[in-house]
Amino acid sequence: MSVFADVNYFEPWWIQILKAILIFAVIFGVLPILTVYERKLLGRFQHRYGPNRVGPYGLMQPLAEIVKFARKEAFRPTTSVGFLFHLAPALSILTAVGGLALIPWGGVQNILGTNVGLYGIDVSVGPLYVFALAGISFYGILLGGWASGSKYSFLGSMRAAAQLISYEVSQGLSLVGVLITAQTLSLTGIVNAQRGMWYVIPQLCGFLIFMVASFAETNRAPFDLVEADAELVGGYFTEYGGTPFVAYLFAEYVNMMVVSAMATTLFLGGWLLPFGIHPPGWVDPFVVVAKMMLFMTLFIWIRATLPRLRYDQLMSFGWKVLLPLATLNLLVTAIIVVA
Amino acid sequence: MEITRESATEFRSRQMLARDMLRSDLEGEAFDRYVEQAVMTTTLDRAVAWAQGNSIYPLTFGLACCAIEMMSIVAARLDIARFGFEAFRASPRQADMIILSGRVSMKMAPVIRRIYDQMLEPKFAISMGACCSSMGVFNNYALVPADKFLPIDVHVPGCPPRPEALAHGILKLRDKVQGNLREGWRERYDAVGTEEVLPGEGEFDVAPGGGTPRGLAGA
Amino acid sequence: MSLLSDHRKREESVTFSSEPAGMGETHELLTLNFGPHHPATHGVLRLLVTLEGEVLRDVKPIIGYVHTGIEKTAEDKSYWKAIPVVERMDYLAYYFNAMAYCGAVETLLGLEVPPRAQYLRVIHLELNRIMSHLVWLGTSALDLGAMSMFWYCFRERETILDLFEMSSGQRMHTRYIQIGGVIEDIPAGFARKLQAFLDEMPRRADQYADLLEKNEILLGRLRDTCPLDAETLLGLGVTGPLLRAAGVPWDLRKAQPYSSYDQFDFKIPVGSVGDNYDRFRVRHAELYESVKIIQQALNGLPEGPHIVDDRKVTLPPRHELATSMEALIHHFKLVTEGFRVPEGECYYPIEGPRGEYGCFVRADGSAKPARVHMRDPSFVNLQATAPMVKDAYIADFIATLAMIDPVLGGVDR
Amino acid sequence: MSPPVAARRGGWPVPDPGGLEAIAQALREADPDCILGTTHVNGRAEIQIEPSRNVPVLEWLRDRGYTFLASLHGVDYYPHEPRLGVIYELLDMREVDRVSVKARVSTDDARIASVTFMWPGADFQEREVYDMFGVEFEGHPDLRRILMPEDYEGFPQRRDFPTGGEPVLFTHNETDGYGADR
Repeated sequence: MSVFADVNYFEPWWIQILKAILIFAVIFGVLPILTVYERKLLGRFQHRYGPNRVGPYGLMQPLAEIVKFARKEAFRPTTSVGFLFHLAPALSILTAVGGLALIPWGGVQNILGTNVGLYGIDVSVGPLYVFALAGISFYGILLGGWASGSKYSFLGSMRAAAQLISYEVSQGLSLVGVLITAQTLSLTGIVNAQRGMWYVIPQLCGFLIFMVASFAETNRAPFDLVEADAELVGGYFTEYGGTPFVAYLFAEYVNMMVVSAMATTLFLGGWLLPFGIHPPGWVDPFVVVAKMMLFMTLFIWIRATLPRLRYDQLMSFGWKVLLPLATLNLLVTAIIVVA
Repeated sequence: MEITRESATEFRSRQMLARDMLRSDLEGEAFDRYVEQAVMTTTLDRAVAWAQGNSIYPLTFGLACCAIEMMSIVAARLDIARFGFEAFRASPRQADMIILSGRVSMKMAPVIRRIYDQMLEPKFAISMGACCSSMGVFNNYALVPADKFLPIDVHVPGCPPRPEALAHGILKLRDKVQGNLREGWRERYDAVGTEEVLPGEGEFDVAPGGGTPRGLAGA
Repeated sequence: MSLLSDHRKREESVTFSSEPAGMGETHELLTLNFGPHHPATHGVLRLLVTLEGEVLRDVKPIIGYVHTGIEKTAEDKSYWKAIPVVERMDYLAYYFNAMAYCGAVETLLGLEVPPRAQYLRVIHLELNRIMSHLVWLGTSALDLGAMSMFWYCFRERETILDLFEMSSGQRMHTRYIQIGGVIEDIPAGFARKLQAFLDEMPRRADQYADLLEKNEILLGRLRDTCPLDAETLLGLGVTGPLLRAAGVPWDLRKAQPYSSYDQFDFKIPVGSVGDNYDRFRVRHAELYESVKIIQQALNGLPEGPHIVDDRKVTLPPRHELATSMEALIHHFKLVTEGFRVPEGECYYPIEGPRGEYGCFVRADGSAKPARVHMRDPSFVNLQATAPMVKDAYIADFIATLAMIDPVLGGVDR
Repeated sequence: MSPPVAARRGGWPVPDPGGLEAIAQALREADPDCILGTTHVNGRAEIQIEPSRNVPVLEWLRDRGYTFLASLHGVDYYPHEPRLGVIYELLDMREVDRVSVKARVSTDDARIASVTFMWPGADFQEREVYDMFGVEFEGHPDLRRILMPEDYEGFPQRRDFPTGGEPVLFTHNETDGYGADR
């Protein structure tokens, strides 16, 4: 069995590289704008403007911050554990970026006589790949917290370990319903299977579980216990400053994007538009991005509104509510599909 | 706050170098070095300074009354986030600026020094309010002025200063970081480049309000 | 060297009373230093915390990090010049500090404050109470993770500070309350702006309630967390909203009315269980009651002088200085030496946003107080932290600390 | 000079002079040496007690209904002897009645029994009095400095302790003293 999904076209190797570079460049161009977007939107939620002085509309703000952090003093606490301290943020950002390869931005297009898929790769085990990367990325947090040699970081990483493991189970189970219905593990296949109806309608329960679990997986409010400012100062990245800190921040945002993209692909029909509208192929990526922005806005909205959960509430919610629900959802879907 | 200037000889040598360049007397390695120094580094340095000045993260650190007014600068009316100083970081590793907002007691001073040492370079300190600049009304056994144990970049006067004053102080710090510090009265009275020379022993015979102190006479 | 190591030795010798049951070799307690620099300690409180996993086994508050020696400094100033110094103790309740101090000195002098001054004091005291509660609400919501509340609360706080600035010229530490009355009558337009604020505030408070009290997460975090019964609280000397949340309707405004509080119709919000939710509700309900009091005071503001007409104690009006030699002498005397207060002692308690502010003043017959002591509620209430948060989660501990609402300037003075 | 209590608006109830005397008399009957005197002035009812008997007196008062220790603070009566005073502000919450108990100790033998076993809330306040005035509270569970650094010497709020402070640096004195060699 081939690892890659069955594709009925051949892509030259240089197109693969070109695509990788393009996706990487575009995402890392969009990321800073995303941070500005978050800050401005938060500002609007809070009756203020948000950044608007550095560059036009404050768009240069992230550039200034990246340069500033890059020029910060290189540093390692004396109590930290040697190379693990430096490895952890790299692990975090690399796994996050790895997830980007999976996002289907559009279907197969004929560009200059070559068939090109508008995605990094199309694996026959798409969701599993993403989960595997998410599983590894948690090591970035755990190691970072532990290797810092600080008690606050340690507590943060302990929380992260418990939280990520317990919510990954529900997240995975909530997807199985989709996979059963689509009867494929290829992400493009799943999108194509949604031509009749987006899975958000038949799999509403699964969608909600997936979203809640995604908030927990990305450590965003109200599940930001891992880095809870008020309790643990900065959580696992308390001791990180300069570039490694930016790496962690970016990893968080990339994770948000990957999760949004996954939700778009699995539940909102990827690049498909409703009501039988079939735009030309080059519009597809923009449709995906628009749907992702929807989720991003949701992320920010929730952050501006909800208070943080407590540790035991988080655990009991994950194990006592989400997991049974996800299992039930899976069973019901399975019965309906088989029957 | 001290304004550092390059010494006269250094300035002179740079002037000579520039003249040589214009006459195209500079050649080979010397020319490369000149270009590197004059164009590349300064542009890069200025870009970095621009970046550093525009994204100063303050430390979430409050001491007393001033801390409440410090909180007001992120509040809706005087949204400091507009300038990019919004992200108050709780961990000193990620913060660039410590605002000493309030009175510094003898018990607290070593702690503050330690927090400051934990911050990563480049780092800045603002002393907010009368208490930690000069101890204000509480000149007593319990307090220490911040200048004694921290290199303060900007003093913001007031008791407590209005949020506007603190914002002004932070913007002043930004100007300072970016290298285009406005020199206040020197600029206003066209006295840039002058130095304030303190009167030595026995020079107090010039009445403080009556005439120009000798140090300023050469302006 | 020896002194320092001795000190370190003693610090290390701090023992923790609780020994968790069933501790084997594999268990280890984690001692964590919360503060003095920590975002959730509302200042520079240091808490030595012993954790077993996420559960907090013991906590020891270590204070004194903003000890300013205000009481000593006040002994160096003449009576009326000590007011600004005293105001800086509890920096969120400056009117209350000034009121307690001025009340004590007025009692020693035997002054009767004119009714208009009393009403003006009440207006400003209650505005200050709302302001203090708003800061509390904003910061504790921030501690709970609901970040936007902070901005909403500070928006209303700015409106109140504008009013303060209008009546006294300063945002904080206004020095508005004077010995014998208030420094100035309210300016034209103040009543209109105040009325606009009073119309707005209850609506805003409703919005806060909508945002917070209808939120399942917040309710889950506040309900039944860290309760403490009234008896223990009374033994610990706790007053104010914390005590009222436990069901004791003790409020000095009702119990021993001062500054004509007996002429207003208001209720004392009282909780039932004494958990964090009750503490939250009591303070939130006080916002409405304070608005009601201000409304009544504004409507019934009596005519008359705003300060006692006693030239020996209060500065003569500005216009008299140009015409009256006597006024000039009084002015000179008051500004340079200050007035003398007959020998005696007084303890003047009032009800502040955090509990009983009691100012003890000892006069020795000179123009300077011989001892000024403020019984600050934050200082006393802080002792209730350990019994409250024992065996709670870290998150609950942070929430409880926010609900206790200690102001470290008041704790350390 | 002392004003009539009734004239004070917004005062709080205290035992009237007769009531105060009755309390003192009852205390004297229980222990003849414990009361040194009573004062009733400015609307303040105060009982001066013998410092060694503070616990029985306070216990008696607590049983009489003065159950709430509103405040505990120290005073320095320099130059009068005995110099230091420890004042207990007691409150009867049911009758709304306040009474102050004052025990004066000398600086040479500044010790008094702790009341933390009666009122746990006295813990911090006794530590503060110890910190600021040097009065030792016997039986206090953890009598250490509370506001000043632990290795601090002296008791800053005694009247003979200098206020202290730093010379403020102005331009005109920048060249002499501290800061000259910066």
